Amino acid sequence: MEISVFFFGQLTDIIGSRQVRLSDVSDTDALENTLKARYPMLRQSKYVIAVNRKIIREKMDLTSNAEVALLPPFSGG
Amino acid sequence: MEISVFFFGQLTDIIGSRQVRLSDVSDTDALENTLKARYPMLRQSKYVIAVNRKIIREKMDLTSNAEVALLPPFSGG
Amino acid sequence: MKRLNKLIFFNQGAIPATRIADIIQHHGSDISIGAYSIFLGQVRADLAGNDQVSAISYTAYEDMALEKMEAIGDAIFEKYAITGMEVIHSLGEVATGEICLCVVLTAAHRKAAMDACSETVELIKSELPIWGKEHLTKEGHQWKINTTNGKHHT
Amino acid sequence: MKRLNKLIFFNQGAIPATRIADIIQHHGSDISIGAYSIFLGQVRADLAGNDQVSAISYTAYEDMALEKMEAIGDAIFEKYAITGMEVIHSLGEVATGEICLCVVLTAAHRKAAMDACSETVELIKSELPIWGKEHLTKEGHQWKINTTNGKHHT
Repeated sequence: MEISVFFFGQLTDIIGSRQVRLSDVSDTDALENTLKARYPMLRQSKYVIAVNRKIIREKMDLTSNAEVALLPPFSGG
Repeated sequence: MEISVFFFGQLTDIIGSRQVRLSDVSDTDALENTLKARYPMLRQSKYVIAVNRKIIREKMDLTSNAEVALLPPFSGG
Repeated sequence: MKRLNKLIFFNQGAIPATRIADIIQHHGSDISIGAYSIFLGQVRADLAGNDQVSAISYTAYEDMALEKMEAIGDAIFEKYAITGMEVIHSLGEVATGEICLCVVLTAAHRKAAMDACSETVELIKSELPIWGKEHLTKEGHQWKINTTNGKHHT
Repeated sequence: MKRLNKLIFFNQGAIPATRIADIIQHHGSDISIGAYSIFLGQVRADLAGNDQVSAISYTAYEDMALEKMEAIGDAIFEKYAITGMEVIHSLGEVATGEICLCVVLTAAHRKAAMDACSETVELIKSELPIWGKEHLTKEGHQWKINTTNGKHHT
């Protein structure tokens, strides 16, 4: 199973890209661990995770068509 | 001594004019008494008196170049 | 903050939307502005018994209104960290659906602009010697009544 | 109050003042409107150390922003007696002195329009997935930080 993860704002400076594809991540905890191992600076970053355009506060299982995004603090306006 | 008195808003309906000239009114109390005698409906009207474009709350002596106005409740905007 | 310009302008008849765009455009050069709070009053087809308001004719004691607006401006510039204030009020007839009042406040930050705008609108309605004569659809007129809480009239 | 239109529009680059005039003009036909409360955000030349902001580039998670704006609209229409809401937010680069946000609330009465406008602006800044990258005059960039009290940023 492959998951597309989208990055926004200052996270794109860390990741160097707006989108990353990950395999073998069955839930959001596994996804975070994989990302933090690959991009250590993510450990110091403030963000929330959105699954299917809704911010989640607890671990969530991921299906292959899930739209996952890491959102740093909003600064519109 | 002649004084020009200006009327605004609903008071112009009662007075039938925007301006009236009065003689022998040495202060604002005399002016009000003269006006109320001439225009009895003024007794039922809400208004404040402005002398030289400042609202006065107490009797004020009038000089011949005074700009006197009777102002009903404001309703701009 | 020194003010160089007149604060209130009287406009014969309805205020065109393009006039508001012009005000915004001419502030565009000021890179210290971060926020505009704008209030527009529009003539509403209020019910009056079984009749309805079709237009409002405004008259003002203009010289006194200009002086009083200066005093309001002094108080608002003193109280809030604003950079600019501009008020346009209609005189003469304004039909329903047309704009009769435009209040623009500019500031570095939004809270000052919004609070100052709200207070300026209240003061314009309660303290400026301006009167609205409401023309009714069927016949005659009535005199507009302002409330201070904003519940009954804009 | 049933809403038929989209609440937020993204605009590539700065929002022209004429766009705001167009919004006002197209509400002119609604004779139940008595008040417009309009907020405009303009890019400010903020200091950044010994450098200065020259422009902001906005990006958004657009699909999520559209959905979230609908939820904000539902809450505001539920809470206040308003008749309309329209929001325009810039995407891409907006230079200092240019407008990046336009929020228009219409209502019969001024208090509902003003309170709803103020709350909508706060929610746009705190809940919409939009990010501002501040370009500096000398070199590089920094990421814009929003505060909720309006003290530090518009």
